[in-house]
Amino acid sequence: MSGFDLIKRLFRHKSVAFSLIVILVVVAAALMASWIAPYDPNKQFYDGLTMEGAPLPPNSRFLLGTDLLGRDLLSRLIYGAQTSLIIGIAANGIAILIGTLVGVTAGFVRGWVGNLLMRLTDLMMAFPALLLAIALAAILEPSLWIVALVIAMVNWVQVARVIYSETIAIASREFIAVERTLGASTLRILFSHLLPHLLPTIMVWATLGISTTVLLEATLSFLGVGVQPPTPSWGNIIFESQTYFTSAFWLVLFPGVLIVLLSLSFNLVGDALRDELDPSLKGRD
Amino acid sequence: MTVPASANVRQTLLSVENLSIEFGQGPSRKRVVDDLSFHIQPGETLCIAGESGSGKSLSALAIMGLLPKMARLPSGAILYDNQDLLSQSEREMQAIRGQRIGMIFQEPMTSLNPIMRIGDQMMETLKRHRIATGEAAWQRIRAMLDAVKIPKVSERLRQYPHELSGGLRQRVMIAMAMLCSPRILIADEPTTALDVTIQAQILELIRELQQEYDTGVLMITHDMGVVAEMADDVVVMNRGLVEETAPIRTLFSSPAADYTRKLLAAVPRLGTAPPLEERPEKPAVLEVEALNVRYPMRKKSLFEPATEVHAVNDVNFELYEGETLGLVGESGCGKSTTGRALMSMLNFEGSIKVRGRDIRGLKGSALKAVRQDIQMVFQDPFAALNPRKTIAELVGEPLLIHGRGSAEERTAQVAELLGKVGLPEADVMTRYPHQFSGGQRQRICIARSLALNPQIIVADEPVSALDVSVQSQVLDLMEDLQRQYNLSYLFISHDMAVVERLCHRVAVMFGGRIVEIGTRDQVLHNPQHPYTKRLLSAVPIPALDSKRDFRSLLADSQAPDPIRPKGQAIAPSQYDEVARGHWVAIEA
Amino acid sequence: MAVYILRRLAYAVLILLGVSFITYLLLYLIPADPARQLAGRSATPETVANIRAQLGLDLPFYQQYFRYLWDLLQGDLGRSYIQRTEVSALIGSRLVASSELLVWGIGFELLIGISLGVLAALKRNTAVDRALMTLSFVGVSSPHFIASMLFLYLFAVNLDWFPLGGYGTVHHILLPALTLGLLGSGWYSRMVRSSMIEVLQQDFIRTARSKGLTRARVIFRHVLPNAIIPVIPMVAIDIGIFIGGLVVVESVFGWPGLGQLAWQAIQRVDIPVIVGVTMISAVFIVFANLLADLLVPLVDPRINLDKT
Amino acid sequence: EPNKGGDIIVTYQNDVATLDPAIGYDWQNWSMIKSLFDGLMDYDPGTTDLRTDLAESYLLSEDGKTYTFKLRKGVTFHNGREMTAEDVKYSLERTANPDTKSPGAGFFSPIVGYDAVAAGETTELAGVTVIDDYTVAIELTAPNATFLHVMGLNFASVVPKEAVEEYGEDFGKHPVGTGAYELADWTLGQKLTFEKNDDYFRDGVPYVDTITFEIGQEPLVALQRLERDEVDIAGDGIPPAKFLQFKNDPRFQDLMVTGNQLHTGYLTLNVTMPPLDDLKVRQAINMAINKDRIVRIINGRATPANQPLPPAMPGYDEDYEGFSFDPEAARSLLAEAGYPDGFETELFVMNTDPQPRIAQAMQQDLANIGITANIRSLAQANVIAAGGVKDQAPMIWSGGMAWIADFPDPSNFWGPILGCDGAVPGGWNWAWYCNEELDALGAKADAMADPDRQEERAELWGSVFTQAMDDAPWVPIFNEQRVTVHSKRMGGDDALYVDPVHVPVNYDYIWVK
Ligand SMILES: Nc1ncnc2c1ncn2[C@@H]1O[C@H](COP(=O)(O)OP(=O)(O)OP(=O)(O)O)[C@@H](O)[C@H]1O
Ligand SMILES: Nc1ncnc2c1ncn2[C@@H]1O[C@H](COP(=O)(O)OP(=O)(O)OP(=O)(O)O)[C@@H](O)[C@H]1O
Ligand SMILES: [Mg+2]
Ligand SMILES: [Mg+2]
Ligand code: NI
Repeated sequence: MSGFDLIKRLFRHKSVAFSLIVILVVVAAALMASWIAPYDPNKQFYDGLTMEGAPLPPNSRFLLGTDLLGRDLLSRLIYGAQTSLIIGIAANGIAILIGTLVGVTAGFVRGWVGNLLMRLTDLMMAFPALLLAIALAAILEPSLWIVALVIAMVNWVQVARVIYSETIAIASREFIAVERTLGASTLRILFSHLLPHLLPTIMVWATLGISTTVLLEATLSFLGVGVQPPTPSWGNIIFESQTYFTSAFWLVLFPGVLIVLLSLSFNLVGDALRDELDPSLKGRD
Repeated sequence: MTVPASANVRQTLLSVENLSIEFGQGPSRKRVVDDLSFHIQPGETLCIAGESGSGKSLSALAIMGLLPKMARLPSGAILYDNQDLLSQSEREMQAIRGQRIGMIFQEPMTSLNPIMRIGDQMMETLKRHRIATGEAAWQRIRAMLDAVKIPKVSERLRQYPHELSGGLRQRVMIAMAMLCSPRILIADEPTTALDVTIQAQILELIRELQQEYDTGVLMITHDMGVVAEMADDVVVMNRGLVEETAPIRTLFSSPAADYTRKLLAAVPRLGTAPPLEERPEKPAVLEVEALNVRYPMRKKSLFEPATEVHAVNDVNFELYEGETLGLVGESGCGKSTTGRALMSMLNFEGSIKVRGRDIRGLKGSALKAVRQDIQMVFQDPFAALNPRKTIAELVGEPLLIHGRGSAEERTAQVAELLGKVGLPEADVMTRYPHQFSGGQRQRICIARSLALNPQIIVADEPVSALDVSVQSQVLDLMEDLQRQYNLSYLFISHDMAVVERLCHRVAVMFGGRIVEIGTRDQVLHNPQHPYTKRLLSAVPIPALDSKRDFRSLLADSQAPDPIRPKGQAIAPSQYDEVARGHWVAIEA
Repeated sequence: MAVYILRRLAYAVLILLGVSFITYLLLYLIPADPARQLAGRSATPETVANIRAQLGLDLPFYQQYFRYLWDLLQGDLGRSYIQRTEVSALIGSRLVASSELLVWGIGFELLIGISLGVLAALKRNTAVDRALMTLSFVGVSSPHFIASMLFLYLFAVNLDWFPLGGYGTVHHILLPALTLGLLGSGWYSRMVRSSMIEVLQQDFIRTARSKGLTRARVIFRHVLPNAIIPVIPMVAIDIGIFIGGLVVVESVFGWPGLGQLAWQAIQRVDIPVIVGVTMISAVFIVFANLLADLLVPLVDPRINLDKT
Repeated sequence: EPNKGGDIIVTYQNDVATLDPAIGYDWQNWSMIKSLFDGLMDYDPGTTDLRTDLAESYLLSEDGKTYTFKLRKGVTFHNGREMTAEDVKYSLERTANPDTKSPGAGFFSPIVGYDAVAAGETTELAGVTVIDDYTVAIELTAPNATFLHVMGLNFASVVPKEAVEEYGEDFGKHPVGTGAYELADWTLGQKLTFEKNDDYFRDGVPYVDTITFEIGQEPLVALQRLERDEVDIAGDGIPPAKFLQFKNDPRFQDLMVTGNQLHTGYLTLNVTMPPLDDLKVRQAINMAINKDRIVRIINGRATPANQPLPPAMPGYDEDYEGFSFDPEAARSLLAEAGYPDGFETELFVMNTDPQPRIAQAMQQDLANIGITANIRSLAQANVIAAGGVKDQAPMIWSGGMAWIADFPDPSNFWGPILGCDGAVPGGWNWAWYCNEELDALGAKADAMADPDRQEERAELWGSVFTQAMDDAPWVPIFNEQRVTVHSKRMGGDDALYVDPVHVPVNYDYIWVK
């Protein structure tokens, strides 16, 4: 089926259509931030704070209110989408990629390489993830891409573990053995037969991972080893102002809703995509 | 409709009246059972026969109230003990299920909870229906397991399903269904997945239990041999419709419906195969010498010696060009392992020569080259097909792998192959495996194995899962192809009648060894080895008055324990040539 | 079995060794000088050098590490740079509290996750199902600090059902544990849901129903135990992540656990404490894995340790 | 008028590190140690006025080099033994001894013989002489006006040798002193209990029977508990998020105490790193920063500063005007210096709120005159490490690590952070500013030990700091105020709750209504 067909099919479900729109809007906002954002995200407005220094709630000038430095929250959220998408998609994506690679290699190719990889995974898994991320980020000079890399380096482990056991289960299915008797190479079996079956699992981790990576970035920022200020990200907007959740709810609420909405949307689309791409589910309940 | 004359004497236990079952709504509505009626009396057996997809299982499930949620019942009534089961609430049905009506399912391997002990699974039924508790309940369970002739009952109670063989599991299922002495036992293809000796044992058990408890049995099967063996009355179904309802005698002596006649004609009968034509000496395409396969087992403790499963022991045979060699034997005797060794799917000792080339230790492109000469059709066609690929991709894959032809050429070739196996429709190519019936899937597998024009095809029970009519289609196809391409088959099966029909020579395996090998007539019509004899006596005959006495088979014949210490050498097999080319193992 | 456990234990020790090495290396590479922190702002360079020498910070890396390892073998985790106390005493004083919260938290996580998963699977494709799955997303996507604070305000301040933080009684542990449970349960509920749906379609469920068992019994005795199996290894995977959340929740609820200790140690580059806490959590994780691997065959008799 | 008795609860978020007076150097354990231990000198409660403590009186020799302290008689340690001159000598030597790893050892360098002890050649301070059980003489290498302040530091607290030896490295967990309270219980990571010392040598104090320090309390939660009267003092003060709410709520008006502390928040400009080595650039930066707005960002909890010394410090120059906020002038200065388009540089800052926010405010001000300052927000230890390397950190915002004076004397604001001594690798002079002339002036001032010349001395010090500002190594930003909240039932002078020396609270003199 063509890509266009697929999208048309996905749009048939109302919730999926909504999710796709959310994702598109966020991506568009990130890409065109400089055109859409009402203000410079780093501009600290003199009248963006009360005389006592409190941030302003949503009003007609600052639609979503201002932050603790008197900056326009809406603009920061729009620019923050860039960071958060990079983290949520790139970092998470790399993590899934590495995890899948390692899990599949260890589970399918086995041998000493597989063994080594699995031992490494066990070792990495024994680290408390947060601690590892902090240490890594503190050693490498934090920049957006370094942070993304650090998050990927921490997050691939669980994926590898899950994919590993899944791979073993699928590799023991008969049709894989059959492929061998047909003379298929290992690579062919991997890409053409094994990976498609891993897709649902990968999808679940990828979508659930979006929000957790976005939050992990925020935690790192909070610990001073994340994306450096004043670069906004949804996570660090929340974390910067988390103690203000009673006095300035908007600083926590809006980015929070965005994170949940985005990862939920990815999840719904992921589920739908999986159903569409998995022919063995067709006509079943 | 008419009530069969023999049935009106006793009171009717269960009657199904004008039952219809539908799936789907609106235009996609599909009626899968249409106007089905029958009656069962105590102590009687009613068989529903018919091919796959004719609605047999759904009818049984309807009686149990276990139809899938999507199914609807637009008409009909099911009367048990003068109550209409269809109008009972779920709660009331729960009280009937298991206690009044017991059911045995088709799949012994998957029908028991894998993580619950056998004893507990049985106990649960007794507790639910408040039949017995405590020691009395255990007593009853043991007695029932004894009744189904399960050896070492006390041990079994503590075992889990996977620790039992398929035959034993099916016996547990029967014991469980009979535990509350139900008035009616529904057995949905209780023996389809089992080999003949075990099938015979199970059939015998059902008969004995029925006599003891005066149970009415509703038996579903597509095996006319089983029908002949068991039935008092028969309902023949086809595509949801009842073709014929008749007492067994009437059915076999004067079938009324065309369909029934066709069905009966399609059934292979042991001993009815035409004599083989003389074949000239042909060169051997496959030579197997001193084949041994061991599966390693992990050590239990540091101090115990390592063990391994001796799955195949010193097997020797040759396969000649254009010939079919049957490999028969009970489950676990090493048939599939032999086949897999031939395909280099596992490590083996000894030598396997494919057209003179020893394949042992081959790797990479050398192995890939051999693959073009030898291909395999697997036992379970569904498992062997990647569910996410279209048929075109699946059948075309060998061509793609071996780089044969351009994309268009391949498509054309796939179409041709599908035509050959009788799936000519255009839309077949774009469909997925789950959209085909079992027989069609098997044909797809055959098409795939033919793609590379191999010399040899190893066929592992290719027709066991199929209906008789489909089965004969596939067998015809195999014969055609053999003639056309001078193919050689290694045909693994447990169905003697099929083997008789197709094979030129037959090898009988037992405990990893070949115990008897010779031409078809030598082995099947003049068996010499006791095991071969036992095997043949277990085959049900689809004809009247051919009921066999399976009782002698109930005592389990014990195959030698295949688990031995690692590296233990086994004595080579000794054979006696009783006739030219007819070798029989000498038992130590 | 015994061989297997022994092998796994040896393996666990190796893993812990690896963890200690990497942690030590990472901390060695962090550009911060603990000696200067200790010495304070008025210290002369000599004082700093002196402290550095005493802590062995002037030694090459491998010597520092082997010194640490040697002490570790003797059960000595070193002394905190900041608190000047035995790390073992610091950890010991907090280990119990953390373990309690860990056990309760994971317990709630499982309880909530499994119940919601079961409910969603049974109500599959209904509004209930969708609501539950969305909820699980909200949980997984919530920052721990804010969620903890909200719960604290709602249940402790406004409703006054629980004490405002603190440690001691069951009453104290409920709210933090529930918070952790709710936040982490999303992973489990999704997993249980899909594995329930799979099990519900298995043949043996039909068998169980054909025996006349009640719906409840079918679900709780047949479906659930089978659906739970893939969740067990997940718990072990989860513990590493869970410990991250513990840090925050402990600080909000004033729970005297290792999380707080770790947090402070990280802030102040208190290397012995960081290594100590890392080692302890590694022990937790490694043993949770071991336990899971041992537990699965108990629940699932098909898996034979001697064959894996 | 103060009530006696009562038990109070104080909360803190962080663990109490150690109660060993030779080692403890946190703002949190600082006054706890002061309540457990005494030194020869102390300050009047709530003020910066020196008074004698364990010493009954002291005598300064003519040459201004030898102090002879007469000790109080009958003062006993918590273990019951009487404190004598030997203990004073032992305690000083213990702190100076490198084995003790005291961060305060350097304070005792004026004492004769310190160098030998620091070098590990001997364990005895030659300059400390026990004359009799109740008299001890301390000889300095040179007259030193700050010495009495040094004797008021925690590091000079008197400890009993036998207890130190008994507990060894764990003395900090089993403190034994002469103070108003003794440690009754310490559950690691949870709480400490101080019990009133009935044998305390000062009559009438302390008032409170027991103080329980509950550890590990999130400040927001601690405040919530305080509102419910479950807590008496929220040790971490009011977190920024709650500050306005509290300030504007009449219920808390009486409970909030605001006080000045000896604190200055400043931005260091590394004078060795181009382009900051250009005075004009540094002056431009000084003029670029809008201190009022920064104060507003922290909700007015500080006053803008124009010189290094805080207003409460002797020597503070009230007439000094410093640099005024003038971006226009700043821009032209930059242009003069050859940077009409500004330049790019880095601003280091510690990573806990509100420091990164303050840094961002400065970042915007700098951007306003064309300077691009990339923020490096790091853990405290990393910032300190960066500051100690000569050409690593062009600018550091001192917040969170900032200078709160060890003792109320201007000299304490010079040496380590602006003097040449601090401008060494690993030092705290992050501006790497070294003006030998000013150092000499400072030394001259410090030699004025004569009590009569203190006025003159303060003035001299003040001029040192204003002259330093001519070189603009810093941008003094603000002097932070301290805010403490206590429960309704707490009594005592407000100053006690923001005691400038007994940081954060003077536990000895507060009482329960
Ligand atoms: N859940 C379902 N949804 C739609 N169609 C179904 C469903 N279950 C069964 N069918 C269809 O109903 C028909 C009858 O199925 P049933 O299982 O009763 O056949 P059967 O006679 O038992 O065949 P077999 O011998 O293969 O077991 C088939 O065509 C099948 O495709
Ligand atoms: N992977 C394996 N590991 C260990 N033992 C195995 C393995 N596969 C098969 N076996 C054992 O080897 C023996 C031969 O098995 P095989 O599958 O060849 O039997 P089969 O004759 O094909 O039986 P069936 O008719 O049930 O297919 C059996 O005892 C079986 O338990
Ligand atoms: Mg069926
Ligand atoms: Mg087989
Ligand atoms: Ni009728």
